Amino acid sequence: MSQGVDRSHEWVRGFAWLFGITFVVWLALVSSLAPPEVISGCIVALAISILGAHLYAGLGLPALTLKRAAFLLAYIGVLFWEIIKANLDVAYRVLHPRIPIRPGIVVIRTSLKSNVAKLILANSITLTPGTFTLDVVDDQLLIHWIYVGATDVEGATRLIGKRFEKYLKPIFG
Amino acid sequence: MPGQGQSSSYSKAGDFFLAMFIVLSLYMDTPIFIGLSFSEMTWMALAVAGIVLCTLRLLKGPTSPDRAVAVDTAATVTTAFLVLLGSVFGQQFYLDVALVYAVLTFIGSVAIARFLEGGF
Amino acid sequence: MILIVSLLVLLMLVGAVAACAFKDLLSAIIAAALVSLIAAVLFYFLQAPDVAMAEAAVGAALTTAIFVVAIRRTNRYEQ
Amino acid sequence: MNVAGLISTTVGTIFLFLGSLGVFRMPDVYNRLQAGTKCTTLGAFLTIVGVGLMHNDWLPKALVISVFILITNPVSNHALGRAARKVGVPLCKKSVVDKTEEFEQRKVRQ
Repeated sequence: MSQGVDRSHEWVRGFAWLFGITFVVWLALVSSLAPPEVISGCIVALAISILGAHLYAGLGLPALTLKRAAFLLAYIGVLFWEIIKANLDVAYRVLHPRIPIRPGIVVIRTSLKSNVAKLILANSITLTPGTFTLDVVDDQLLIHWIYVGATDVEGATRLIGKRFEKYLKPIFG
Repeated sequence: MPGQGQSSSYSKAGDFFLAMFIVLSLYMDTPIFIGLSFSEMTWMALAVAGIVLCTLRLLKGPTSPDRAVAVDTAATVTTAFLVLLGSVFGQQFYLDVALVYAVLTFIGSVAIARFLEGGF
Repeated sequence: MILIVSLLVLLMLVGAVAACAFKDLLSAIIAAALVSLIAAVLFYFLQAPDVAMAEAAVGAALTTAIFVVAIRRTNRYEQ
Repeated sequence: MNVAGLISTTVGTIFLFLGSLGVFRMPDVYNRLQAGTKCTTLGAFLTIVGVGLMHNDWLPKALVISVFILITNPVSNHALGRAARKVGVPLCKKSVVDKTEEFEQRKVRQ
């Protein structure tokens, strides 16, 4: 019985996320708030989310609370700042005549559990200074680093993964 | 006459530059060129230079992953270039092509990557 | 503008010749993807965005995937 | 608003060019992926948002396009890097550390 209740909770959560995202994308694509557009978009988004919500049920999507929304906004800000730093860094390395790189492949460890959180962490690492994710298995990430700062697992984890896990943990915790 | 050879060679170079100038000004006189400002020309030149560099890497790359990386980068640059062209032509419908590109181009890269891994 | 168009046509020719010349068929597929990429931009220049959209959908995703499945079933290298 | 769009688009196209230059100059596949991912992602983002700022009606659609690029670009680059590692493309000569074998052994042991 509790299993069934749990599954239906998951279904409702996946339905809510899917409906919200498809509806917002529709509104941005038509870029108007006229009633016919909004109503037809509502109907189409309802149909899509009823048909596809079971695909999103097992992913462990969290319920959206105020605290999580605040952490999400802070996370997006941090991500943008890191992306800009990453670009200036790579631009410097590309434009330098001797290409000052010291590349290598290191392993880091993460403490995140859910699959979506690991996906977001891997994509964020790909977008930030000098690092990009090659492979993910269980709690370990294989990372190519353009200017290696630490070769052991703990040091690399502290340098690469910590600044995002700080924000991702309250969101998906 | 002294200096005749020099003057003739000078006139040859001058003729060449004059011809280049006439050709360039003919290009500039075509009606599609009139609405372009300097900044738009610079943006388009930078984007096309990016596509040229990616093509060179495609020709040169030693292994097939190199070539796949080159075409993937060229696809992203092309998406941005299409949006720039839509801004130059000034019609909102042109953005839909860039939308299709942004959604679909990564499928080709993922297919090639799956093949290289031995998947499918 | 016409300089950019002629440069793009040149690049498309280079890609097509490379697609014919590569012995590795996977590289040939990648070069063909570049050709269809630039073809979409040229349709765009000719004020035909609907054709460009079809070319983008077919050339970027479908042809590459179908060719990759085809060489999965047969040989990767040309004899 | 117009000036912000102009600046954003200019910086974006410069980053697009730098990303392609990095793809051309870097010594091996992984470093090329580094340049090709980061510079072209931010470059395309800034360019498209800049065009959206220049024509105010286009802004929602431009934001949708740029968010799609921001999502799909790391995915395809991650897939290509993983494929290059599976094929066995070697690292370049400047490399200092390679933990791949250790990672593979741990994967087998678990």
